[in-house]
Amino acid sequence: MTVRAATPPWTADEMMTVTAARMLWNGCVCFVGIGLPSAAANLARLLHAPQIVLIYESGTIGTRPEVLPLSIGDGELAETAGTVVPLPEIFAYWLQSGRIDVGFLGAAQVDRFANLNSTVIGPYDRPQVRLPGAGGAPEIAAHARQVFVVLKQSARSFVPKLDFVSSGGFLTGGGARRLCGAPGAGPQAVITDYGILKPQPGSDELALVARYETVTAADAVKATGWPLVVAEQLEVLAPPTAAELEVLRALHARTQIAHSRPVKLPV
Amino acid sequence: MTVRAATPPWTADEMMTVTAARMLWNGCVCFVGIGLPSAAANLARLLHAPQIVLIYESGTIGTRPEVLPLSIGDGELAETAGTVVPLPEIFAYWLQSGRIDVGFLGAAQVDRFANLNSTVIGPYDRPQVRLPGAGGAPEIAAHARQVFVVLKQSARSFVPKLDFVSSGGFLTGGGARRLCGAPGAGPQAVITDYGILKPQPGSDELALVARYETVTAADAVKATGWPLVVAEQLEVLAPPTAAELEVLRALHARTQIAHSRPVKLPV
Amino acid sequence: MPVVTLGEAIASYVRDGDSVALEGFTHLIPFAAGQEIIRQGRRGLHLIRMTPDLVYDQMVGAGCAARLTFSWGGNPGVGSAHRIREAIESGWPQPLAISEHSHAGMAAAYTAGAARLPFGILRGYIGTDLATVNPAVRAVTCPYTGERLATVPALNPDVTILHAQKADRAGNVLISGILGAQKEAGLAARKLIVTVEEVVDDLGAPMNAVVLPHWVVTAIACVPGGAWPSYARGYYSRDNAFYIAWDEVSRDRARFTDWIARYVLGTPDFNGFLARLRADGVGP
Amino acid sequence: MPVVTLGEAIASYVRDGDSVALEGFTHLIPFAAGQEIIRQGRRGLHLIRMTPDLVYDQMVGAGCAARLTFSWGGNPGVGSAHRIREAIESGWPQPLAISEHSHAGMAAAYTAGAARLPFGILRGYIGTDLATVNPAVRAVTCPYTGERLATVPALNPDVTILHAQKADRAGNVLISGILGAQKEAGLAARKLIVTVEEVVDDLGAPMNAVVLPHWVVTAIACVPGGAWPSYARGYYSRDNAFYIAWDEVSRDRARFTDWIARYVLGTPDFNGFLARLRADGVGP
Repeated sequence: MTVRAATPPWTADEMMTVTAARMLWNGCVCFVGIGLPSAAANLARLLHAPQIVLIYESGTIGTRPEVLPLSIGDGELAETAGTVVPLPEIFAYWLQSGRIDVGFLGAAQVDRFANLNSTVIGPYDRPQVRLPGAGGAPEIAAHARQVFVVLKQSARSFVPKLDFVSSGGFLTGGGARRLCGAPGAGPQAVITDYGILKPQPGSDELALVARYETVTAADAVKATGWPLVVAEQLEVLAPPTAAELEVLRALHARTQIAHSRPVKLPV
Repeated sequence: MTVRAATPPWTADEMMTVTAARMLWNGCVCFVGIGLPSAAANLARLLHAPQIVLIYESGTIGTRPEVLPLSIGDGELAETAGTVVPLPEIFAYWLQSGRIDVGFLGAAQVDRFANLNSTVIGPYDRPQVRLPGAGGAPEIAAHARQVFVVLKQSARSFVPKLDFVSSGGFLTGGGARRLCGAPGAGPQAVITDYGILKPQPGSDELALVARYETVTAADAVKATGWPLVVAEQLEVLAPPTAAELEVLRALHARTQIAHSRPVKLPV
Repeated sequence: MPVVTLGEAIASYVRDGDSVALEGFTHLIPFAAGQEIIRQGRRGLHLIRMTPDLVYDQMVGAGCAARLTFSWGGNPGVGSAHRIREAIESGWPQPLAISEHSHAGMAAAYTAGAARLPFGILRGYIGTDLATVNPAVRAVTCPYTGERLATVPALNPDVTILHAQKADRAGNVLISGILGAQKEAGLAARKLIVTVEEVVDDLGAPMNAVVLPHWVVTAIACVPGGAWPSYARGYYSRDNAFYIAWDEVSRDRARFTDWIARYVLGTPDFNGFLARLRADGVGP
Repeated sequence: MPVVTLGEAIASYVRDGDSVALEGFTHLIPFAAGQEIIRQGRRGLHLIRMTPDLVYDQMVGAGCAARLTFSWGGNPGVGSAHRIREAIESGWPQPLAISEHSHAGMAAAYTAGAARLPFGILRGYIGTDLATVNPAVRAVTCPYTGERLATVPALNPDVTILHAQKADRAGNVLISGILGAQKEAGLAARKLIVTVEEVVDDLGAPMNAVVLPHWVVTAIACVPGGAWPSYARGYYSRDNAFYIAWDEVSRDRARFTDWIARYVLGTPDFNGFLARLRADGVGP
């Protein structure tokens, strides 16, 4: 017996976080970015995946933070890590070496072949909006065995053509990725506030394969900047359970308190 | 007023060690090999160069051993080091980066251009004597700002042609080294049991520039497998002082005791 | 290896037009050094840093920089680095040329720099436009497999500035915690300046800790709190509230300019900076 | 990540013809593992090690090896590795093909292997015959400076075997002291076996210590003393007397063969090996 409501008792972020967390398995080695991916990975750790291995690009391996980091290098990540290694080592020995099961990425824009833009809106030389840039994403996208993308869906973020390719997904589709020398399988799921998109065999084009029960496929198509393919068998995702929401909200609450603690320098 | 005797009250090894030690200065960064170079470098540290920086290829930086190591990686080197780094780092960040003032090498054979053989006597494929090999020497010879070679002089070790070039000195001479891309200045002194040989400007050929007062230039020429050039101004090296011998012999005595201590495993 | 004031270190070793890397990956960011460079009015710097966040937002906004080499530029967990954005988007206070990499590429470039190799290799930039817009990203062919691999030119800054927990009286430096590419950036540089929380008799470093020997360090300045609002493990934690507050301060040219004038240009040194923040009730 | 006996680990993960790296640079040399490989009669191995000293002298003399990749092979501070010498000089007990490098080249090859790059670069082998006799040493041209640099193919052993101080119950491994290329050799391998002095509840590792996480380790065996006659920092020191004595034992075929038969083949495991040495009054 599930609740159905126009405005359910959880936020879109919570729904996305819970959905992403459910896709991670116990023991999975996960290369985590800040924000929603970090929340999802730690939620999974606190729920069904206690042995998940979380790696942040700051060099913290096997970290188990009590509260979510605001930055990729918060002290909490180091203090609770199994080991902390130099940053060049993280990218060479741990990511490029093919040891990452799941790389978790966000972006400003995604296209139908799951290529990502986190660099610039408008021309690179005369940007309308200069974004922070790629950071670790290009090599996470290339080397992780699979990549999960988490991004709210809208015609402005799900675009027919990226202004800039920061991280390669399936490039031009149709197997182009396999020819380019990227070792990983690429983006295997895009988790949005409408549901889950996955690349279709052969074309590599993203299709809506699952939706939240609060939305329709038509809603998702409307929120996409290209004619979105919808799978014939469209799965309906179970809503967050009370347990999932409780653990997630407690995590955010702990985080809130920790981050608002005033810092005093030893004078 | 100096003692002159056929058999002086010190050994050839002691004379060579003291002579080599005198060539090291306070604060000099020295990449040290096992054996006589290690004894000389530590003698210098205990005498006139307390701030000498000793680096062994095992990764020990700024080490100050109480006793001489038998191996390049004795525990004593690590316990008394300023820091201990991985071996790949020693060769990449510390040697190749050009941070070494003096590299100290031995060898089985040397030729007139101070190229060294520590690999094989006879043909490489059908060796008469297979030697241990080059180890760290090829890159020490290439990258140290200058190289000191320590080797007892004889027609068998000072040869007209090496059986194998393990480490490049001045190659074919006449400035050939500068053309080959080796950043360091190469061997600037060969310290033997007859005296000191140095490369001559222009030709790069080794010439006897100093002798111990217990030998003649003719002795040194006879102990060389090629027609050894003798400098017109032939310096006579001062014999070891009582203080030098006392410190060196105490160091060897301490070392002897430490190395003969029986090892017991915790059962 | 002299222990000097931060003012002396910057005056002696940082020149207009230098390539300067202030490293520290969210941890041990040399904020005090960055502000002293602003205070001394350096111009035309080529700033190098994997994550130009607030420290370079301040330096770029204050007009110190002509070029930026970087791989991610923002306010971590908060949003944009507004001053860097405005310099790139509209050339205020002056145009900022950029050389943009991925983290893996920058790390390889520092590593090559520390090893004094002319370039680093990685299996990187695959299928991205970064390789297109940055002509420094090139390729070599593996002499064994024929595979094409990306290359980046070595980074060898004129000056690298780091903040560390401790130095001993001889000038040996201990860094512990999140290390970023600090060791590589430090060893890649022609000159290395280190600010530290304290100078001690004995580093008490574990055998395999990251220690920079005194003979690779050009100068040390003791600047307690010098990494604030970032953090120094064992001394103070990250001031997330300041990072959040900076979003407002930096969003507006005038407000930013006033902030720099009052707290950086208007104070003699880092202690003066902290004192004024505290006097205004916004200090750590 | 299972904790097993050394016998089980070798039986399960080391096969005839494998490329096997037993690393440890004078410190933490996995002697017990090398002897267990002899005991189990492995043949045709490609042995890889920067410094094939006594551990490989024993394995080569016992007939385990068909090929050796190395950069220095001797008895440190004593002289020759007589068994390796005789295999190379006169093919006893069987011919030994060699692939010879410098230390810097081997280190670059392991580093490339750990990073899963096909090759490593160094400014090395300049003016030496090593580059002539080893066809694996090649060159690339820098795409920025035009400089020619030496290359070595990545080393990715089928199995790397290390000895470490500690593992915890989850299988995380702590290595401290002289590190050699152990981390690189371990991460470059397809399978990683680690013998340890003890298994503990808590590694108590400093934050930046060298820790190999359980999920990169294939198997762990607890073998106290397993690095003897080399040493394990914090547990026992190097048995220099054994290294010196080995010169006599290994100089003569028959004497070596008797030694292997009595102490290795004639004992069920490493504890048996130590017990017999002690019974004969030559044990540690």
